[in-house]
Amino acid sequence: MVNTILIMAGVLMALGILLALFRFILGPDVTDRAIAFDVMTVSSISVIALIAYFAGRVIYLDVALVYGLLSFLSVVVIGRYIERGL
Amino acid sequence: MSILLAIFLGLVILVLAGTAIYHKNTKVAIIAAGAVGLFASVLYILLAAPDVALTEASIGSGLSTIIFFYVLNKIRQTND
Amino acid sequence: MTQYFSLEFITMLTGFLLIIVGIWGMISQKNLIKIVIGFSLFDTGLNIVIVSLSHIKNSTAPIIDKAVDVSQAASKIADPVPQALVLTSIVIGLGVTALMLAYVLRLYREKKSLDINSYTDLKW
Amino acid sequence: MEIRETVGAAVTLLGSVFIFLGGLGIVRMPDLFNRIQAGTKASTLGTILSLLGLAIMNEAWIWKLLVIIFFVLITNPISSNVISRAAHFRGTRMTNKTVADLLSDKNKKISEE
Repeated sequence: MVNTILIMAGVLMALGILLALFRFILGPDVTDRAIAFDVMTVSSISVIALIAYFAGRVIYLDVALVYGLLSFLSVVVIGRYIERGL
Repeated sequence: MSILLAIFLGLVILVLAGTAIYHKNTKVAIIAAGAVGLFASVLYILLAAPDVALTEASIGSGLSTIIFFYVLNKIRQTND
Repeated sequence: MTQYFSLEFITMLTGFLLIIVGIWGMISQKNLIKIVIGFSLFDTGLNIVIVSLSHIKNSTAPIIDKAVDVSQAASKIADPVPQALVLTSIVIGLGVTALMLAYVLRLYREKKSLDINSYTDLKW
Repeated sequence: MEIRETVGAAVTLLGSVFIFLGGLGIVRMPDLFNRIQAGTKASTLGTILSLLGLAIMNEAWIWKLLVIIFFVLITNPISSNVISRAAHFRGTRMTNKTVADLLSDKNKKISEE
């Protein structure tokens, strides 16, 4: 019961990543791609947490912690580069 | 179940690598290379290597993109 | 048939295809920054191949805590040696990428061009 | 015991639905600023709900999951703010249905009053 619901959640997260990838390929400008990259990063945090639940190891959550801390840095650098210069 | 997730991540990685090679805009290619590092990190977690995944998430996806954009900024300043 | 449908084989295939894409980008693109991006993809693919060698079926991470007991750790965990090697390799790959980008910057300041066909000083 | 795990799994499923809706919004919306709106807000709420569901299911992991939720809640609006500011100063075209643009020069006096 619980495993079935969590597998359905994982499938929905994978579909979200797939739609963001679609916008990444299709998007007309650099900023669209940056936003798609951001959505893919935030969705990956949830996928990592699900993998950590199915594996039963608490140590996998550290990777999600590093994602949450450092993922915004590259997006900030992209935005500052587009705006006027680093 | 993890095999299907590995197939999905592999397809996403290959599509992003093709985008990184063949797109004309250099900035889009750099962001696509960063996204390849991101999904490679999820693949490392599936392969039971969380330490490698930690390093890849911080270096391959974060710091590498920052270095590429730093060099692009230096090139743009040289033109002025 | 069933050995082709395992996690190790699929990730190894992904790594080799990524290596092919990276080499093709290095030898076919004309932009200098695109060549460095192709090298970066090549590096990532090589690391995926080496890590996929360390995974045995249903193995878990080689870190001992409450979930993995010490007495039966040797039969449950993955091989930690390729992971340590890849951990070094990622950092060295970042260093090599930074060095190549420094060369790109110096070349651009010499000739104001990013095209590989305009650097023909060593041809005769 | 069983009820608590089922409730946690249902919260995780709700969060994944929000992540899917964020991806759908980023494909379907007409211009860049609507895409930022849909993508960032929906995916942030979805991630927070799915991590909260895992925290309900497994009470030994609750502090680490709360720290991750805190970091996502802080860092995700910063990145979307920087991207939307850069896109606005770069002169990205908006869709025809846009009502108010408080950052442009024509409306600056209205926003200061």
